[in-house]
Amino acid sequence: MYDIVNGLINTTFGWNWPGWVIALISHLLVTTLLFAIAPFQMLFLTYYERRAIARMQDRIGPNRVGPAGLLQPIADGVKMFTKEDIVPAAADRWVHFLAPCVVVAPTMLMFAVLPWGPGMVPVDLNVGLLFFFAISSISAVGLLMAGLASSNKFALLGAMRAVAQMVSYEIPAVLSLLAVVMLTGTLSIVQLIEAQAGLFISSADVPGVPDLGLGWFIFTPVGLLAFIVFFIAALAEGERTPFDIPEADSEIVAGYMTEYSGMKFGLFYLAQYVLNFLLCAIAAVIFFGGWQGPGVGWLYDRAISPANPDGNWVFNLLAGFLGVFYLLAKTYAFFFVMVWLRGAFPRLRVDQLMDFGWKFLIPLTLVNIVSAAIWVALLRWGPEQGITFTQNWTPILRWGVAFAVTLAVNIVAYIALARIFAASQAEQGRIDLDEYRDTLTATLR
Amino acid sequence: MTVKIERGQIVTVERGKRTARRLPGMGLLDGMAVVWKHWAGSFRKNQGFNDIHGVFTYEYPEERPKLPEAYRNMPILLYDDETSHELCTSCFQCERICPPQVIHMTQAKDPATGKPVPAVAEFVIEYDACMSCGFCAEVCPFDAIKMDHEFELSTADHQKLTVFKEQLNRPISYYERIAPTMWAEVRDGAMKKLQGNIKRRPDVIGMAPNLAEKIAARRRELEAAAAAATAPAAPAAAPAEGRKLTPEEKAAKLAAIKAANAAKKAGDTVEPPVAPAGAAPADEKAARLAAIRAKNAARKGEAPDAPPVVAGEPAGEAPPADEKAARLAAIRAKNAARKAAEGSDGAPVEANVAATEPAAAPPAAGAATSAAEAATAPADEKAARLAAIRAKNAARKAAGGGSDAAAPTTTGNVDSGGPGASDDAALS
Amino acid sequence: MNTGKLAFPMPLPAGVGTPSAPGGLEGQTSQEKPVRISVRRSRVDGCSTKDPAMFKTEELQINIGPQHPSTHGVFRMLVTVDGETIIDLKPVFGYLHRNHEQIAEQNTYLQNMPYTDRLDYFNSMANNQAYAMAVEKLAGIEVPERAEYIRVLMVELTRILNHAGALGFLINDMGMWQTQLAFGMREREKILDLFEMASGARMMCNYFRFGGVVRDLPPEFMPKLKELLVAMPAFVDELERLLRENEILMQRAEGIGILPKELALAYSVTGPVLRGSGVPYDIRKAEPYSVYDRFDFDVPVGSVGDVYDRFLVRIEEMRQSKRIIEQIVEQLPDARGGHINPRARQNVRPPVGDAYARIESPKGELGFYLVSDGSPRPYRYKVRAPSFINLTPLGDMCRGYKVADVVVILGSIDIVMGEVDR
Amino acid sequence: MATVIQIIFGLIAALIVGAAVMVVTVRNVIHAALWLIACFFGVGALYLLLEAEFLAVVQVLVYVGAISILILFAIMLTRQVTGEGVRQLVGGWRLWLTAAISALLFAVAIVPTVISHSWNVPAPPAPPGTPEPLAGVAELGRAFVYEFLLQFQVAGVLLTVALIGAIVIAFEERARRRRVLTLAEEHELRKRLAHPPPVEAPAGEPAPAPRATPISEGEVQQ
Amino acid sequence: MTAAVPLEAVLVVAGALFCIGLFGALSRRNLVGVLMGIELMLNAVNINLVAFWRYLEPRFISGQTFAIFIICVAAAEAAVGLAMVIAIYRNWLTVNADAVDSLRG
Repeated sequence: MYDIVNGLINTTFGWNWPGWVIALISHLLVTTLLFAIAPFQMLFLTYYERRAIARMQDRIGPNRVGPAGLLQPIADGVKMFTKEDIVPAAADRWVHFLAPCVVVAPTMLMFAVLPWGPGMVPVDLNVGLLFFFAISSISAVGLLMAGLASSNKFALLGAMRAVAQMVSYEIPAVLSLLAVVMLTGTLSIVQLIEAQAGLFISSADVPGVPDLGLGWFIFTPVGLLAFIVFFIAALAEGERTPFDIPEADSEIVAGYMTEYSGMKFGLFYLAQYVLNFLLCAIAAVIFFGGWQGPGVGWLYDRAISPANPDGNWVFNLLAGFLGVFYLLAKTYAFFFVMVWLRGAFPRLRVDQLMDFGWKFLIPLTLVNIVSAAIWVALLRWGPEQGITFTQNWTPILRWGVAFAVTLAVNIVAYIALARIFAASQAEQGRIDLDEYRDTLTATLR
Repeated sequence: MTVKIERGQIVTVERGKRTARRLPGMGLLDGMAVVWKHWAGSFRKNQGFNDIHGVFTYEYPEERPKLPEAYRNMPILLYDDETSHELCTSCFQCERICPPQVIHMTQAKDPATGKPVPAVAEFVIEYDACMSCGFCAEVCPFDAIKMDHEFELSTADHQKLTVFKEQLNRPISYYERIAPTMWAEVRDGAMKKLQGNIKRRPDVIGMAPNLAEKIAARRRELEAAAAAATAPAAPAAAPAEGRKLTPEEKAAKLAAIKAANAAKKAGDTVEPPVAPAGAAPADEKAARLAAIRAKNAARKGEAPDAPPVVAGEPAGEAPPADEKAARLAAIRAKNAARKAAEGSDGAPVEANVAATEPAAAPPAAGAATSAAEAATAPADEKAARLAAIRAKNAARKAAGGGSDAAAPTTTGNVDSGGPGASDDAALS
Repeated sequence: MNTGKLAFPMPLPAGVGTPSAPGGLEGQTSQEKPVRISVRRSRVDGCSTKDPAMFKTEELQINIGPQHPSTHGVFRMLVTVDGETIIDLKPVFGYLHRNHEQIAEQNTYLQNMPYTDRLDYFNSMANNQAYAMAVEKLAGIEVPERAEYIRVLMVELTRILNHAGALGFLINDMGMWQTQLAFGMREREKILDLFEMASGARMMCNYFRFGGVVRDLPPEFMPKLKELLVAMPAFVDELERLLRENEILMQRAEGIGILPKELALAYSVTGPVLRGSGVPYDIRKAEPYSVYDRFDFDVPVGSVGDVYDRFLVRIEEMRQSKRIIEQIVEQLPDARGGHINPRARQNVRPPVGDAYARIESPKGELGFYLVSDGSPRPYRYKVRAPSFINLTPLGDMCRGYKVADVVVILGSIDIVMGEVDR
Repeated sequence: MATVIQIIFGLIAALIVGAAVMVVTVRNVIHAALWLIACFFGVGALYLLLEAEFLAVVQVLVYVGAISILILFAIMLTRQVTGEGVRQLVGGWRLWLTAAISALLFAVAIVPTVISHSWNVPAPPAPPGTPEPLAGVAELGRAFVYEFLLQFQVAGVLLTVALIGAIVIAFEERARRRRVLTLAEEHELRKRLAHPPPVEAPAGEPAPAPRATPISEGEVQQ
Repeated sequence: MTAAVPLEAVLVVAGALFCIGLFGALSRRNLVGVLMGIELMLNAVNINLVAFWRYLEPRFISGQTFAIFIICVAAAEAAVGLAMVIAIYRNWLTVNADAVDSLRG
């Protein structure tokens, strides 16, 4: 963006403005654009979710306001705005007021590192991935504020559940991404996407693979397992079924949102849906190549870029459109899966959720990290790292061996851990009544 | 564990045994497959009772499910299309059986003799408390009360849910359309009973009151028949009887015109012209009846939520046959009219009062006055009665029209109601 | 509760003795005597609260209800929790009390029929049957065979629709949004269409009369019913595939809300809750009324008595109901017709006496106890409502579980507040 | 550009110091914890300004995302003492003493030392526009596995020990834990008390189902 | 940054933060409050380290490395400290530092 604005103002018009003004203008432009996109995404996703889940339940869904019900979210928004804003008398007013803002702000910040298309990233932070999750953990503070300030037991319970859940599931999410980071050796999201060129085999792994933009990490066993774990963790982070315990309406009404009404409630909703969108987008970016897809790389090679300053801007445009299309298509597909799960699964109980995260997902990600290490050792390392037996293998053979080994490790780990977990769940809660007979007898009258 | 018992067995349900043999997570995938199937199948309509996929909802206002014949919502009263006679004979069976006791009725009485007639004078059902059990329709020996299929009854006006005979009346053809076979079963018996009842109903009693033209036609028919029958008869009959025999067309028309004029006048001024009490009443009874009717109509117009005053009862009282009674009746009518007019006067002061009430009152007052006046003029009982009925109808119609169209507060709304009333009166 | 303990607020009319206890639970299945259990406050183990070493977490009192999404109506549970564990749960109800029994004593016998619809508004047909049977017993009215078949057909359809709905609500309470509920409602709507065809109303059917039914089945009823019988197994199979082995559902349902066999008997619960606890007690088998002795069907029972067992028992009961309906469809044309539409019996004046009739309603044993003093109005009218009695162990069943389990346990009991509060 | 940076630095410094002051003075401990979060944010922003992006992100991840949440949870678990009315600071002379110590330390020791010491700041590169060769994440990672390997391992051990230690300290012994018996357990216990010890399945009782015996239930707080 | 803001300014901010943290750690009666004060002091130290790295030795990574170690220690300290707070609360039913003066556990 900086380049474009700079080129427009200083080169085309020749006004020769100082650099910080240009920077300011370009950043304002980008942030404005993102702030416009985020609520729009939320509106569209609510509509999309309601339509999709209605179809799963043999209904049609909202179809009255506007063509095919497309204006329904607008109507909902108008309703939200016109509702009375109620603050409980016993509430901590300032904290109650600030909580929705603290929840929404991080989700907006997370847009900063999301690449939309080739060369279309607001900020290419070299620790982008870490930034994404660091920022996402802030909203837990907002939830806790909401729960504490509402002076409502349901809100407090909901907030404690939400925060415990978010903090717990951040660990498997980050650990599963760590495996992918090990495959590429970078934390920059842009470089992660660029590493996914190729055709089912990443060009980074096996040189000479034709680049159709399909060298996604999902096609590796490590990436597959990491994706599954990450997606489950994303469901928990985004408070989606089967992990929507913080707002389980059948148990604790609306959780931390119980005492919120009007637009403050709307902000929580906004934050949740934007977070869901972002989690889907980041899953698409990291495991499904983001904007990578057939044609984008070819187009972008002919476009203006730092590597190729002489390109044609038409290709910029085409590559951008195609890239954004791929990214959004993948994102919405993931969101559809979220909706699908919501339609198909009951929700877990809070202690089961914790058990699942700590006793199943985290060991699984640890095994996956070992798999990633095997993958890297077999594919990338050579004699200088002390790996000599792969020296004479062809790249494709190396890839094949790495694939087979990691796949075997992951499948065995999955089945074994699932069995162990199931057994531990079955054992849990059993009391040996004979052992505690004396203690327990005292409790009986 | 299964244990054989007589005609069956006791089966212990299996607790998800198959899971142990499968990969963990397969149960979840199975569920997702089911949901996917529904999603994929939801782009078509549900085919019917043997289909478990596809959209099964109705797009309600456009698409409506076909209601079965037996469907029951709220009770209605039937009347015969041809004779426009109501089937109800006010046998009080439905009133007695109604579990929430929302049916109320009064039996019609012959004003001439004061004897009960197998017809209903007024019939009220409180739709808001009705539980649609259908007992009334079930017990009715004359098949006069039936259950309607109309279910869109929601209204912002709670009062409208107390339903009177005019709104309850439906022609038989309507019911035949919604429930052909169920009507066919009872049709012959019902019609036979109706024919028997019609014979016992003098004059227009028992005719659906919302069919003014039919009633008028019936009137004329009756009168013509009576004239033809009594023409050769000796004029030495009782004076009251004799008067009845004079040619009636003219008198009726006169009464109608007078009523129309009166209604117009009522439209011009707030204080309706007082009926000239000194005018020579030819027939006391008729005048009195007319006055009472007018009064009822006025009261109804004045306060639509008041329970209906039954016209039949006072009419059935033994009439004092002298001039004083006529005068009294006229004064009563006048008072009623004035009350109604006062109601309309008070309206502009009370800004908060709902718009419909004052709007409905003045036309009714005007019509009532016209009725009172009309009662004094004609020299004939029947004509007076007719005039009263017309006036009453006009008043009611005007009340309805007024509430729809009239401006809410000022007395000027009488103008909008008045012409309507006069039109109706003239038309009839 | 059995009727032997019924409180009589007024002296009984002459000729009415102490009502005999209707052959209750005793001798049906259990070898042991029911364990007497008193409902009491929480039982907390060993350490007294004075022990300074005890980690005293705050006990929270939470009101779940009366306005709560998953209390199935206006129902309040006063829950004392320690963290998320329930120490004590007190059901509070009566918010929907509308004086049903007293109103019924002011009405004639027939006038009460539509009021019974409103007891358990999911199963109006079953309520009608129980009441009609009570009055018929009291007044000695014979019911023609065909009418009996129609009655059983309707009640079995009611059972299917009740279980379809109840399982949907249970799953909805578990958080699976409304998918299963929507599927259940779809089947329920089809059955309601049939009810509408026959009786004229979808829910408040008011279809039964003393000595018969309002009117015979319309001609378009049977073809539709046969179509429905095609869809019903598919629906049940799909439900099983969707949920029966769903790991999450098993996690939520297995071992939750266990009601041991003996305690289930002691609490006098009936219906799927009792059968889920492993007691094969089904009035249709134990004391065959109407024409139930002519049909082959199984009685599903559970083994543990937890939510999962109740869930499975309901699924199986839908299958068995479908079996019964198939047999009715076969036998109905041969049934003796008779005058099944007894229009004449508007004013029933039973002789002085009392009667108790009970049926296996979808929710459990539904009984009507009537005392007649010879007038056209019941002298005493008492409902043994299964929802109400199945609700009594709720507080004890929930103790020791988590807050999230309360709604699941409540959902598995399957109550309708209209029947609980009456 | 320099002015902008100075303004931003001023704002951040004000945020850090102001929030820190609020942390130590407000009465409500929850509010103090929230101010602490604001202060952590300010420090993170300062790191960004100092071009230590990784550290800034780690600051947010660890301090905001973990430590402050931990503090809030601890406050909630020890909730009885968070009331507004409770005096949160030590009283009387001790308060003044601590305030004096802190102020003196700042005014007498820190500020003069910092100002008077001549720091050996290397001259910035001649053309102001060119970026300085800064050490990034890759260097950091390399440093951890080569130069600071031992320290890195020790830090890992420390964290593990802290994790285990925290669990051990906060863990309740099984016997001391509060347990609420479920209905089924109570029933079973009563049955066993009625039929004295080791009775294998009492007569008449059905064999327990494979996965859930009547006494198994996942709910008892362990 | 290095050109615009002198090193002293950053150090003064860090010093102020340290002193405030010290005051908080000494004057708070609530154990959690004491912990919060300590966290502030650790942050002040971190600012110092990063500032020295940035201004004095930008080509070497040791400053940042130390900062990360300190964050590790802070995290460990917070975890153990808060666990102790909870354990103390369990035993004494208070988190008032003054009240916890008995050696008996």
